[in-house]
Amino acid sequence: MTAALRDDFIPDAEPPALVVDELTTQIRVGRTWYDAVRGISFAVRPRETLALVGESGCGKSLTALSVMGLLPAGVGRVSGGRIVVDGVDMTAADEPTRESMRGDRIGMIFQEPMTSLNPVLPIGFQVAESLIQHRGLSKKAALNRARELLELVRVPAAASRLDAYPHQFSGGMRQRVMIALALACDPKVLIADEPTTALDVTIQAQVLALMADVQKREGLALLLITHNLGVVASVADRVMVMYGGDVVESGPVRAFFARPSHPYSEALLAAMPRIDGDTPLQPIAGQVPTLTQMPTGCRFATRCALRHDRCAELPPLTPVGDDPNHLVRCWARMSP
Amino acid sequence: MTATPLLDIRDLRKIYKTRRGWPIPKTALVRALDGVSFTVGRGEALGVVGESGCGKSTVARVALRLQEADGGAVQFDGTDVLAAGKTDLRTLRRRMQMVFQDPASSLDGRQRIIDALGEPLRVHGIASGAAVKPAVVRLLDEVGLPPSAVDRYPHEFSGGQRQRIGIARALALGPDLIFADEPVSALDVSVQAQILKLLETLRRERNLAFVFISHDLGVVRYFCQRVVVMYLGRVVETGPVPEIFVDPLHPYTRLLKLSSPEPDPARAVAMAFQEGEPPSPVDPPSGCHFHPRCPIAVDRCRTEAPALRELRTGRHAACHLAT
Amino acid sequence: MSAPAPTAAAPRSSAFGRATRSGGLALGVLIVVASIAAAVAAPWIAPFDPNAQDVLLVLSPPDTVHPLGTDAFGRDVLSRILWGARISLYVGFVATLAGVVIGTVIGVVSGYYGGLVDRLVVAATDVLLSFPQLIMGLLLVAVLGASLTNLIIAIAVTAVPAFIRMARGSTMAMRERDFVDACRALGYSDMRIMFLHVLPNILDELVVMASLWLATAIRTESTLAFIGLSVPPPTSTWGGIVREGFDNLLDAPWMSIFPSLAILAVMIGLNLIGDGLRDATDPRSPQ
Amino acid sequence: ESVLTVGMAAADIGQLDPHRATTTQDKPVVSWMFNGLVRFKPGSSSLEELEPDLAESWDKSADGLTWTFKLRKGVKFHGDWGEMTADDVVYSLKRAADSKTSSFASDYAAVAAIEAVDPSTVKIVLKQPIPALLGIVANYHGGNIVSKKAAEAIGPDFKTKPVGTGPFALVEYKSNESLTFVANKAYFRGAPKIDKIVYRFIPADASRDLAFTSGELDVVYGRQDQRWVERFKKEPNVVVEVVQPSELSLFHLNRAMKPLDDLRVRQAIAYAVDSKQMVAFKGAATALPPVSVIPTGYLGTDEKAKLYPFDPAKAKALLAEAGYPNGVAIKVLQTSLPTMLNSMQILQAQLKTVGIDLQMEVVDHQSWHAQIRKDLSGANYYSAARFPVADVYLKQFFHSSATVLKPTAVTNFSHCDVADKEIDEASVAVDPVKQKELWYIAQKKIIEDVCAVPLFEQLQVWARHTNVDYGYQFKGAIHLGPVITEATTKK
Amino acid sequence: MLRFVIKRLILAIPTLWAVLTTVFVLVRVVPGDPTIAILGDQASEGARAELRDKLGLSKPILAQYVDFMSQILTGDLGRSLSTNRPIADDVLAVLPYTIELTLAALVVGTVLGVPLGVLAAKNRNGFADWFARIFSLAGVSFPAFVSGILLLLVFAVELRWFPVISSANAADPVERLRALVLPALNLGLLMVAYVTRVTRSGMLKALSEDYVRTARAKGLPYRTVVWRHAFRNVLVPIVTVVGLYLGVLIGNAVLTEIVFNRPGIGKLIVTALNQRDYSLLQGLMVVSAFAIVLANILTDLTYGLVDPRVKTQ
Ligand SMILES: Nc1ncnc2c1ncn2[C@@H]1O[C@H](COP(=O)(O)OP(=O)(O)OP(=O)(O)O)[C@@H](O)[C@H]1O
Ligand SMILES: Nc1ncnc2c1ncn2[C@@H]1O[C@H](COP(=O)(O)OP(=O)(O)OP(=O)(O)O)[C@@H](O)[C@H]1O
Ligand SMILES: [Mg+2]
Ligand SMILES: [Mg+2]
Repeated sequence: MTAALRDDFIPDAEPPALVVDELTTQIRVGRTWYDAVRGISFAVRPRETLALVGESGCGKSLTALSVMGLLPAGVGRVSGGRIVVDGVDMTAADEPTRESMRGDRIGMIFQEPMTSLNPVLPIGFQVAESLIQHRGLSKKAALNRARELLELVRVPAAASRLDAYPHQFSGGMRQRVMIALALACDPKVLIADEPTTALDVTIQAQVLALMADVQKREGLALLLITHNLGVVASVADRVMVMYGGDVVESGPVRAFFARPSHPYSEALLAAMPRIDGDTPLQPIAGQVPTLTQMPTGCRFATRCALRHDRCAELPPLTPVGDDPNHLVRCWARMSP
Repeated sequence: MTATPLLDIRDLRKIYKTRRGWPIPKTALVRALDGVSFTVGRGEALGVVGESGCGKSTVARVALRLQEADGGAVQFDGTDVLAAGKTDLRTLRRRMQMVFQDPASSLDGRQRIIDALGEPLRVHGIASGAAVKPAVVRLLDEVGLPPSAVDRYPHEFSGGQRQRIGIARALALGPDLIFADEPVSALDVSVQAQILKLLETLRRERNLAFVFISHDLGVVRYFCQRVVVMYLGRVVETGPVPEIFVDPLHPYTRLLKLSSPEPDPARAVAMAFQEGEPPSPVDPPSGCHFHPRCPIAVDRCRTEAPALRELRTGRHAACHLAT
Repeated sequence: MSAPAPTAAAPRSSAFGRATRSGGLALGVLIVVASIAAAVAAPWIAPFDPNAQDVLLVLSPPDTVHPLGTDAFGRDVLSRILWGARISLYVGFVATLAGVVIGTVIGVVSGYYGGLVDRLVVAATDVLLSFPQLIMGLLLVAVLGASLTNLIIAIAVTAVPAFIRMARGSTMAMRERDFVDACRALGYSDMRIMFLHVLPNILDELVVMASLWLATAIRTESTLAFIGLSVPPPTSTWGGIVREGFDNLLDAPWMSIFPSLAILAVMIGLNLIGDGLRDATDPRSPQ
Repeated sequence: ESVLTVGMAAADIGQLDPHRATTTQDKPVVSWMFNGLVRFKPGSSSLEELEPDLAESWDKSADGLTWTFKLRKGVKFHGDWGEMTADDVVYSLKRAADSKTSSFASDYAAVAAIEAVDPSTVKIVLKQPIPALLGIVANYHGGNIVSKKAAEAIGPDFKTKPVGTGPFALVEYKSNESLTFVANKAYFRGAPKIDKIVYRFIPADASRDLAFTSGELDVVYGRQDQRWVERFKKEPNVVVEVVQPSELSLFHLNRAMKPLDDLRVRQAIAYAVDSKQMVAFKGAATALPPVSVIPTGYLGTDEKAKLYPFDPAKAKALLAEAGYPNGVAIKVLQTSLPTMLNSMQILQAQLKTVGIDLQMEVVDHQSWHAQIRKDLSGANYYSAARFPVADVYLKQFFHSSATVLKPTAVTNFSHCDVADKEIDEASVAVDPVKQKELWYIAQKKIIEDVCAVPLFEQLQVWARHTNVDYGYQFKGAIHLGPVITEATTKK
Repeated sequence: MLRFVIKRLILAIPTLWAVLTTVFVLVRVVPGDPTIAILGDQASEGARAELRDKLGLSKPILAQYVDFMSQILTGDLGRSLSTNRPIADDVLAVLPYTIELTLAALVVGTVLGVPLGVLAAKNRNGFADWFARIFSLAGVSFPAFVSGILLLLVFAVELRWFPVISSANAADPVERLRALVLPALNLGLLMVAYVTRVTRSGMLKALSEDYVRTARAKGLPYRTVVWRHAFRNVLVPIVTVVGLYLGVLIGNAVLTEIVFNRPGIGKLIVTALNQRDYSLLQGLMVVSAFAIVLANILTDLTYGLVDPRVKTQ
């Protein structure tokens, strides 16, 4: 079949909860539509965490929003490919169907814990809302379940805090509420778009630990978007690196960190200061090209030390060495 | 550490009054700084780390007199900053500068770069008329921006470039000390590395001292020679890099280290769920502020605030139990 | 050290781009510019002398010669509306400008310094706002007498507290922004910071509000005219025409309706500009 | 219950105390509540048609100085204020003659004494004979008889709680809204057929018209305007009545101020005014050309006075002669009241054609009243009706004692003093013919000196639905509105 | 809550004092005095001077001010110069009309403006947006006296649904309500445009907020997202505008009161000004300034209801 299923590495053949196949997402600038995400494919199985990493603006959030069907109307559109969530083809579905999927079988956590909760509605109700919507629960029953969910994400004194408002919560707590909210209807797929970027490290650790815990317990397929490779190393099973709308490398976490193969992945790792280890910093020269000025071939070519003529053509994703699960998109790093 | 520090902050206190509540607002006191002391030597980069809201920015703002202190002393190269009059302050400001966290909001969006960088030169009489432009171009060059940047507006630059402009502006007056308030936390990893390298070069070439505020231990470890760890308005540990991270003395420093993920699955931090919320500065816990989250807290911690003690040479910690 | 070139600015001047794309702003500007042009050109384009009375034509309904009819003195309503635009727009612009300038200066200073100055300013605006606006205008015109200048003063005075409030609020919000602190850290004087840095940054919001106030000012003139206090006759103003029309509303409705429509057109124009500018200055607005 | 609703063009009542009531909105209602010793025949404004009211009969002594009135018996005041006696009449007339309590004190300047001979006889002694004594004891202005007991007991509140003997009594005053009157069942001419009158203040013309059209008003004060009259004449079931007396609009020229201190400039204005055109603007149905500097129909008006003809060429010539070949500007204060402002605009346009620029400073009505009395206006448009005797008009507008700024000032804005002698002599003249002659001379002098330029006269306009019958022919309204009597009916 | 109101009222005293003083000074600077209104235009200068003495208007201005202030301090608004009636009576007689009209207009303005604003925001730059904006502006462009007559012409004279004179049958509650409709509509139109604008821009902002995306991610229908999530957040600016308009409406009611012939504070103020009835004017200004102070307090209290962030610490 497609690339999506080839990078399968988990032995027990549970079918993936989320399959993205050759997804292309376009953004309108002026009157022209540009490819902001260019034919990316991946699959996430239950209990599995796939980390999507990359520099700001490389299309991570657009991928997530495409999956959710929440691209800004008139500005963004899915122009090709297929998205299958828990067996339902989201790209082919109509808006009511997608509405019924969202919050029910697929949930999402956003980056900004401070602004992603509605400031004028009580926490309890915000968590309960999707239960009322999708499960037809009464408000009372839904609130009861909301309390359980808040307990699950370890909000202290959950019962008495159902009536509290977001501003009464700290950033970390709000992010935990967001998790509870996304989990309300026991979704199969959870997308977390930079869930901890805005948080302190100690709180980040708290939230990540919680997510991992819940994920394993509920058997969720987790798509974790981040640009922090430390986080990836700590919580992900597999990693996918994006650059300029392309997947440039993907593979199991250990393999990736052991042998980062795309020049961009390498550069990323080298640019990260570490607490221990005194490796000198290696900044990546230049910038991500803007959407309107993307090179046609390899999009990293403009900043790449290994650049050569062939880079004017987009390289295919090919296995690194003999590991069929570790793929890289680079002419220079292709196995001969 | 030099014998006469460039900057000497002693027992600095700052209390914010906030009025909140409905319908009758009540005044709450936020003890943003509760007796903070540290020194910075010439050409030294001192890291200040700590949780959001612990008072890191306030230190900088008070030391620069952007806000008035409620107690304590700030000596800059022998001058009492807090007592300085208008003219003294002007001279002081030429020597102490600040780089802000958010490069977008720290630049006036309606000023071209030539004006943003030329204005301080003109105001302080460093350059005027035709001399301004070459001076600006020199500054830009120093931070690695081309001369063509002078006629652009801030929004026409990327985040990293904007931060370079912010740095250039801080450099314009030729300071001896720069407070860098989370200068890279809004930036991407790759850009962050560029800026760090730039700052590092400047520090060495100009013998600039830095108070480098951050919450990213990796960054601090890379850039700084010494570190001050703050928790809720107090200094809980100080010490030189890398010892302080290799062998943290205070439990909070330890927690910080534990929570900082390393890009290496082999040494993946145990993302164990830490109970406890960062406490509110309006109503800080009694005794050691950290005790509600401290795994080793004893009764004494709840009642008695620990003093900062020198435990090893050059290393201080405020913990009853640290040895 | 890497020296990346600045990115060739992506969609340039995006605020302008956002504003022009909706079409509203352009249309608004068109309407307002057309009104101003009509006012300026009144001496050449008005078909009749606006003050020429004709006893035979009293209150004659619209026809081909007088497309908008005539008034109780047999004067051509179209000509009077064209000439009236000069005064009405002038009054609106000048009063709004005066209100904006005074209100903004006070508001910026008050918001920037805070403290006692601020509290006094807030108290003063409270007092001004405690006067019902129309009554305030009425009293002022009664005190000062009805003339073009006094009319402008009366309208401006009602605008001042509104702009003080808004400029003060925006300034306080600006003070939270790092760039103001950056300016202070660079040792700039307060005056420089207030008027060279804070003011330009709150200007767009002020312009939006001013465009709306302008509409209100034009309408206020008509209200004051109702109470009989506008520019003395025979000078025509929109408010004055509506007012005279009101006396004959049942016999000659056109006299009130056409100038009202002129007010409506300018209001729409100004509101479109206001909305357009608002959209343009809101970076989060889609498209 | 038959309720008559009357709509008035005013925001509120002025004064209900009959000795203070002077405004258009006050006068009609005073006539419903009060009686005089004699009365104007309902529907008439002529002094020639006075008839007995509270007095049954009267005599005058041969020298014309002593008048004796025999009062009607059994006349009751409204409410519980008892029977009307000679005491009340004496009290009332004295009250009317006292400037502290009355606005018409000057009308009684010639009165030497007022006495009660017995409870039903009153004697009035004069210092000198006056032509229209009956006029000042008629049911108009100071002649209205109030209850002594009530006036003394109620004190300053009397102006909102008036007590009279008329067919209707005031029961409710809602400020800015309405007055409500109920029938005085004990009225001496018989119980009124109307049970209640609601007198509504509706200042906005259009609203008042609409309320009348929709039937919410039975009687309405009309606009003195041709189009108004025509519009309502066309409506079914509506009767429009245009009645005397007229208000004369005068343009008083300030002789004490440049450039109007120059007779030639004043004459130029007189020549420049085209009264015919003014009347045409106002409409022939309600406006008349002026006959003199006092209104037509008054006792002593020279109906054939020689006014300046409309002659713009002459006006220009005079201006040039006076040293203003390029025209001249006159600054005038002007009230913002629309009707007055409108007339002024016509005048402004007329004067403009000969090069006189009338620069108006429009102020609100009270400011205007105050400022013109401080001699601040170069010229002054004023429109008024007065007690229909030449004497009153002449004295208030053209006698030097009435000149503004003097303590005795009334409304002489022009500083006119050319006819003082004639006016004074006329007021004490015993011989009516001689008196009339003096008045004519006075008018001639005033016209010649151009103290004021008469512009036009305007009649009162009222409309009623046909189901309302006043009980008389409504031809004249000395009270500026219809007198609602015991005979008035509404079907 | 009560404490809050009391505290705010105490804080408003300086404002009221300043308003009073300003009025006191202003009306004495305005040319003219009440004597002509009281005595009529035939009164002689001497008679007027006498009356001025009697009314205390010839005293030195400072003495008048002291008299006036000491009277106000005793809580007595005094008596009208022209009618000699207690001012409190006059005010109380018209106050219900003013309150009734203002509140009804507020409701009209809100009920028309809010949905128009939401509609406009939902269909940004679409037909509905244009319609909502232009319709709402039409309400403000026609001066109140013109729109009032047009309303009367259509609804009272032609259709006969409502009476022309609003105060005609004040005793009957149904009639009273019927008489309120047109004036309230006329006055309310004044604020529709502004409410629409504020709602529209507030909604546009709210709809682009992160929490709206969160709500959509929950799979809520768009209607629910708009009204429950976005609109709720726009309530604060709407309340601000509505509160502001409480004051504006009190000041602008006068034209509507004149056209519909309703009694009210506004009309009374104009009459008092026209008659130079200083004491009545002062009394009325106290009342109307006080009403605006109350409106501000009410607005602040309402914030607590619509925005939980205000309410809790
Ligand atoms: N609403 C939008 N309008 C215009 N361009 C957009 C919009 N949203 C995204 N883009 C563009 O699409 C590209 C990818 O954006 P996306 O948000 O997916 O990046 P990201 O990888 O999530 O970045 P970050 O780490 O900053 O969140 C960027 O170039 C961005 O400028
Ligand atoms: N102007 C102010 N008024 C009231 N409280 C303030 C003010 N500025 C800061 N605070 C409070 O003082 C405390 C310290 O703030 P500060 O900004 O110094 O923290 P920080 O360590 O810089 O945090 P962050 O990492 O989030 O920037 C916080 O609790 C903050 O809420
Ligand atoms: Mg993103
Ligand atoms: Mg900070």
